[in-house]
Amino acid sequence: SQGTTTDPTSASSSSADSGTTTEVTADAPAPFDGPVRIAIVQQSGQGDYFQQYLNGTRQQAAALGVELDVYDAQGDNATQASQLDQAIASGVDGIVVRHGYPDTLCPGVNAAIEKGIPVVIYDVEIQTCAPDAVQTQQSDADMAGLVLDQMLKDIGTDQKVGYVNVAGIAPLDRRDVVWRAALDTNGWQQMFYTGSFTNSTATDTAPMVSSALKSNPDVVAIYAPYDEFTKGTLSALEQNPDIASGIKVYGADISAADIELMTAEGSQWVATGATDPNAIGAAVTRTLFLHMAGELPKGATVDFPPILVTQDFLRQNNIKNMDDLRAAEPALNISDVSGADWIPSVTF
Amino acid sequence: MTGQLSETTTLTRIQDWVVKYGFIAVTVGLFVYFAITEPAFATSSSLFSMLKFASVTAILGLGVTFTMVVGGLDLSIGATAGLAVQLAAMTMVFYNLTGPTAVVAVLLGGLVVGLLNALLIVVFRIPDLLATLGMMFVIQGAKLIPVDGQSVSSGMVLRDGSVAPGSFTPDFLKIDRGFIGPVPLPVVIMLALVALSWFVLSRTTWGRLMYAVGANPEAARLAGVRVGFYHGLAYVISALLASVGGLILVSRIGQGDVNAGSSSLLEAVAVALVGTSVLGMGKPNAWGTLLGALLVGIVLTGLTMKGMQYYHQDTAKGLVVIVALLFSFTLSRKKLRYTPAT
Amino acid sequence: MTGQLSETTTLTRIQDWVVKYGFIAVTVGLFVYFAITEPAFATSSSLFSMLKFASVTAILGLGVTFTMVVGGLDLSIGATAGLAVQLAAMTMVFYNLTGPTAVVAVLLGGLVVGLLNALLIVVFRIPDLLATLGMMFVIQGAKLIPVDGQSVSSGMVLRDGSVAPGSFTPDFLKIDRGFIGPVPLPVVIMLALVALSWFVLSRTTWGRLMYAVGANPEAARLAGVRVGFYHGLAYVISALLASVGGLILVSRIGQGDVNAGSSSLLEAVAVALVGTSVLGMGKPNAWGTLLGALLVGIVLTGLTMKGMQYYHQDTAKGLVVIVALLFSFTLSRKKLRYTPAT
Amino acid sequence: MAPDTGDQGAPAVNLTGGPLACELDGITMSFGANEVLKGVTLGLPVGHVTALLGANGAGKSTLIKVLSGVYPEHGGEVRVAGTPVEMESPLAAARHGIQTVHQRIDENIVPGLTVAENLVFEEIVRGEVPTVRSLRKLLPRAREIARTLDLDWSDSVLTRDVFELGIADSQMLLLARALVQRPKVLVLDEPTSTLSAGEVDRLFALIRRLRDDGVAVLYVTHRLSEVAALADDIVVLRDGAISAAQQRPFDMEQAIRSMLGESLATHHDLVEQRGSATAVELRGVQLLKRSDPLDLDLRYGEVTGIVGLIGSGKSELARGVFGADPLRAGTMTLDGKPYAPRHTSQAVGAGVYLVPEDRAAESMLPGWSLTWTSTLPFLRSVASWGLLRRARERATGTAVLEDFGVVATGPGQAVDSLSGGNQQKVVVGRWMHAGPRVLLLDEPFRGVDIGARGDISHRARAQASEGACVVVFSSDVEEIREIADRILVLVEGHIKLDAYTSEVGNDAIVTSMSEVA
Ligand SMILES: Nc1ncnc2c1ncn2[C@@H]1O[C@H](COP(=O)(O)OP(=O)(O)OP(=O)(O)O)[C@@H](O)[C@H]1O
Ligand SMILES: Nc1ncnc2c1ncn2[C@@H]1O[C@H](COP(=O)(O)OP(=O)(O)OP(=O)(O)O)[C@@H](O)[C@H]1O
Ligand SMILES: [Mg+2]
Ligand SMILES: [Mg+2]
Repeated sequence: SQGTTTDPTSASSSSADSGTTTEVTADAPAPFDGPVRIAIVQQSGQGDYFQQYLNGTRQQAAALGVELDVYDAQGDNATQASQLDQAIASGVDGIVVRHGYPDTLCPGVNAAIEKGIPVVIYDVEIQTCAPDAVQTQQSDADMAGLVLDQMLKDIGTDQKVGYVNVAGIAPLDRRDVVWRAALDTNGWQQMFYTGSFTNSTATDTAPMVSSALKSNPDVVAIYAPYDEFTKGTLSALEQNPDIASGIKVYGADISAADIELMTAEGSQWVATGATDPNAIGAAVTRTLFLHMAGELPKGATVDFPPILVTQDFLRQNNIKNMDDLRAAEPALNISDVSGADWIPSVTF
Repeated sequence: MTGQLSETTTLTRIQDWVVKYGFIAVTVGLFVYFAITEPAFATSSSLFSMLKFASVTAILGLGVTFTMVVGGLDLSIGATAGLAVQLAAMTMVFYNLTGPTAVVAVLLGGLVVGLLNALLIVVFRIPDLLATLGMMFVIQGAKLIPVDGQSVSSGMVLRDGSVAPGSFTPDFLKIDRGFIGPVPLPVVIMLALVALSWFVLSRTTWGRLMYAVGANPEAARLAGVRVGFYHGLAYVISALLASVGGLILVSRIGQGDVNAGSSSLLEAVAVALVGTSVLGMGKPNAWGTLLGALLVGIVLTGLTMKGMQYYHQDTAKGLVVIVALLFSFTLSRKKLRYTPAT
Repeated sequence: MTGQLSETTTLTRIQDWVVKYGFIAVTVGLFVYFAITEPAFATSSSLFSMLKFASVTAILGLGVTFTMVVGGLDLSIGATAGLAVQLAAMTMVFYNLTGPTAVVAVLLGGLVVGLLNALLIVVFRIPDLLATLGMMFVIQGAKLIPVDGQSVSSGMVLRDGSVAPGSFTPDFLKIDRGFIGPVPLPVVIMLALVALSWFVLSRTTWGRLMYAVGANPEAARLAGVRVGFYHGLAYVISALLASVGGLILVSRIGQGDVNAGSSSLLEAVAVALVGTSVLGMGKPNAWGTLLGALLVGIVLTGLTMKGMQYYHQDTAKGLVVIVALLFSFTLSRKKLRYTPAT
Repeated sequence: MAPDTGDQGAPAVNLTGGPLACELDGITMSFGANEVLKGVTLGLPVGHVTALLGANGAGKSTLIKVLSGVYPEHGGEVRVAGTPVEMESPLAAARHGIQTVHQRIDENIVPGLTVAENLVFEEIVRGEVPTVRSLRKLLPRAREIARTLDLDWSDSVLTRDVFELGIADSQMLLLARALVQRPKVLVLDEPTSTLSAGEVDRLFALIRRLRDDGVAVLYVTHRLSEVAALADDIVVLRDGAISAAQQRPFDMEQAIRSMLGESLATHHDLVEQRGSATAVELRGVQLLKRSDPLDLDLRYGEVTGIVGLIGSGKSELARGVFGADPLRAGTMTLDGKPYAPRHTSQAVGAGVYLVPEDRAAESMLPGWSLTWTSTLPFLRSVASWGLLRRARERATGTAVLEDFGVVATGPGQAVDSLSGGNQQKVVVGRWMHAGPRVLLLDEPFRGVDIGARGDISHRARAQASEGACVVVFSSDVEEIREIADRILVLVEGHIKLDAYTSEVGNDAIVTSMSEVA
């Protein structure tokens, strides 16, 4: 009896953004005719992006009346491997694996598939070693590409630029590839490369960017392809108003907090590449449902396209939060991705 | 009169000098080196931003210092600072209250944490390290419950579907972004707190009694000292200082941040421990803690300006700590006695 | 001259029982509760995966235990485990060497860290906490230098533009993924190391002398114990254990990971500290550390199965630690004496 | 201070002319600028007990630590059986057959290990015990060692944490451990200061037996009666140099003069004072777990001495009145008003002060100066509005230092670097300086030289005559007689005898002390 109206209280006890569900027009196939339990095994749940992602997952699971176990490794890859084992051992009917290292997760994913548990992967490059898992991802290359194209449009070629990133984190590494290519083709000169990925990334990144700025006050733009880095960078700019006033910042990701920062008076964050983590969380869950019901073959691939969000766009449409943004940019919702007539799709 | 008089030869005099001033000399030396090689380093804006950067570490380090004085060690300060971040953001964003109200809420939160620590340690007799370690985990998790693990920011959608009514007030944001004259407010706060801590610790009966409790609690008790009170007091002070650190952090970030604070713990401990060795004191003290924070700030700022990779930060931090300690402990001819107990 | 026997009233007998077995009772009670309410909990595969999960914490906790026995505390274990992860990955991926070579490289790396810690503490007389804290920062940074801060994975592009020639060998991956009969290899390793540590600590003269060095270094010295040797030995053992933990970690991750290990520090310390209170021992011991790790494992697994939010993990962990400590310290009638020094 | 030129002249290296087990030649030692030993030359003859006397801080313990390899960085030479040896470590000393029982018990006991392990500790250290050995297998050896001093400790005591032993039992343990090694040279640094008569007798019997077997014994004590009973020779150390040496028959007067200098304050004969007003009244107080209730009045204007064997409950009584530990049962009044201190601060506030028995653990704050130690209980009086006044503090420190003639470089010296007797003077002095109503002194003469002992007892009596209620707790009848106006004998938490000193003889006291309750 999945309803059709907004029902924030029953959807989840812990939602920030509550969704609307579409109407179902068919009865659910097996195994959804009985009680179903699925698990999400995520590398990290900390931070807004992941919380919203999980929120989407929860609401989509609840919309179909499916029980959801959440395994969160708090950023520890070894723990994630253990938790994947635990999820398999706990006898769930389907598993979403979100982020992590392919080599870490591969054995567990294959073990699950061998035991007959369907697995959907999000953002782990695991095709070669676990070909039977369903692959989903947001396109980091597209995300970086969209923003860097905008940056090129804004500042032109042959400029001095700064870069805030760290190596060793898969999606950031993928964005890094695009950045390096852009440096070459656009003739940009990277004046500094700094960043700190810790438990409080934004706070710890700020002083480093601040110092880097002092020795390189002549950069015209900074690319910080992760919103915690972007926040840290903004905070560093704020501390150096004398040298930093003209610098444009290009970031990644979007959240209510990010919108606030981008639209703030005098904000230097001019563009970001965005997906709606809520929508992606829900879409990945729908993908799992389809796969479990046999409507999506093993080894299938599903991509979630990002959009470009600029400061001008936000200001022109007077966008204050994610709801406003979704209203102005329905493409964020991707509610048609992995939809079916028996799945009440959650849109936000 | 043959014997080996400890002749105060030139050598031992140099040694004593190094123990006493070596640490300061290294700090000054590094400062001068960076100032000469990186012209941007010694500009006043660069210096103030470095001081601003060091302020949170220094303030949390002061909290650690107080608990080290009573022979303990507060491992919950990082989490307490994080709690402060959360509380401030919630007060202003969720409940749309004023900046001063947020400050009061944060300090009350700190007080509660401090009292809980004191309860566990003094009344329930759980050793300091263990009690505060447990509290650290509890706070880290508990602070996320009311916000469902999300960072609080204005305009966010609440559980009941409504949009959060408030936002960070300009006066609150002044805590980090304000100035007194040319000096950033957090730097003023840091210096004031260091001076106050120094004053309390070395010029008042409270401070003396706290040192007594740390030096030998049984002897202090038999001298009529209310050991439990002073022991607990140190944890309350520590939690309050951590809350002040958290206030600066949250005003710097300008929104809630679920992760703020936690990375400060080990750094604050390092700074306070390094501080024990400044001026050959051999006991935890406020100025030493400040100097430790400054040294770390100088090294990180300087090396970042010199374009080092981000992962050299940790190496540099560690080496600085170790070199500072070599001066104080290895060269020292008197036995330094500070031992933080359980 | 036998001193007076304490009266054993029913109440004090219950109290003593609680102090001695309360911790174990809580562990067993929680286990039974989860087994009944969550049918999937008590399946053998679920239990083995829980044990596997606890193994790294337990092994690092053993390292902490050794250093606590000599009156110190090794804060560098997390970083050392991370170094092991890096070394193993580099040996196999960069240099295309065999799994056994990687194991040797990792253990050598651990040995070097242990000896450096021992050098700083014993020869340079830097207090344990400070020396290992400094080392922690140094290792954390230094291990990233040869890999430019990147996580090592097969097929990655090296500095000179070539592709890394090697990959993790199947025999190496067996460290975490292998079995002996139905029992996962890391669980076997954990149990073996716990048993060995227990044996060394409480059945050999080495262990006894380490306890002596921790309890009263001056007395040990006056009795002719080579205090420095045993003090240093504990740090070498600790670093080696951390390396073994790192081996399991890296074989579990299946590639290099720049962040591996660092989050284990506080957990390992918590587990070892909690272990001191098991069976009313009042001193660091190997079985207690194992039990501590198991309790944390049970709580986290059980609560996850019950569908709690991730941030409740920390709260649960903290509460478990505190409750365990309440049993041991608050109720205990004998004064527990363990105080890890600087 | 004028250098002592006692009529013995340059100290003899060898008093007996017999073979020497061990010789110290021109030993020097200093701590920082403090030159503690200034060329000590001394021989220990085989089969002799040499008593080493000296005031607090004379350097006795330091000399012993040189001999036992604790301070390898000394000057001068140590010879064993005529051959020069390097005493580079305690282990080296043990290898040369030198066994030492050091003065500070807490520096020699290893808490966390069992009683048995502590007994066998030296053998564990030397690797004489197989590496792998369970506690059970150590027990027979531990029992054997305990039997050297007739300690019939049951297995349950032997497997207990040594921390649970009292201070006296710990001392016996250390003695047994050293004696069982059959050393060639046995060095004992104030071994009896925590023991009572029975144990001392047993120890002495054993020392005599060892001496007759040819062991050279160096014995440090402040109790002259022990010297008379045990020693063959006396050597006096003064300001880091040997100032006198004697053979039997001893001239004790002379020895004391060489210890303390000619300017020895003449011994005051005790003028008995009798108090009248009751200060503290105890009713139905139960001291030990199974003792009967006790009623007791402690009066102003007199010194009450409470004497009893180890474990008779003296410390329990003192700590109970001070509020350091709660009383098991019973009530107290102070000046007729109900008095139930739940915390020591209430006692201090009421003018009830305690000098606890275990100086190192209960009075010393590591690294604290004489001034800070003196003012700790009375910080409010040297502060205004919580602000410490340094001048006032220093004045208090200096007053304590001068009143008692503490040997120190100044009020800024760390108390724990003073010798034991001077530490005790500081601790007693800080309370007396504040003018106590009730002053409880638990074993105040432990490790204190005769000069200081005279000072402390003189000052305590002066306090009483000014109207204070002074109570001294000791297990030594001689000591108590020297200081107390009124003597109480405590046996198993019960008062067996209560009389004025002049009315009761030594024998009566000793008899009642050993009575069974
Ligand atoms: N570790 C040390 N550091 C500095 N000074 C010391 C140390 N040990 C002893 N001293 C000083 O050396 C002198 C001699 O001390 P020692 O303990 O040898 O005296 P003692 O003759 O044994 O006295 P007592 O009868 O009180 O035991 C004292 O002045 C003391 O302050
Ligand atoms: N640390 C301890 N643990 C267990 N029992 C103790 C301890 N200290 C003292 N006792 C016991 O308490 C009782 C009273 O001891 P108390 O110290 O009051 O005796 P005392 O007459 O002062 O003897 P002492 O000369 O040893 O100080 C004795 O039976 C003693 O064995
Ligand atoms: Mg002495
Ligand atoms: Mg006593």
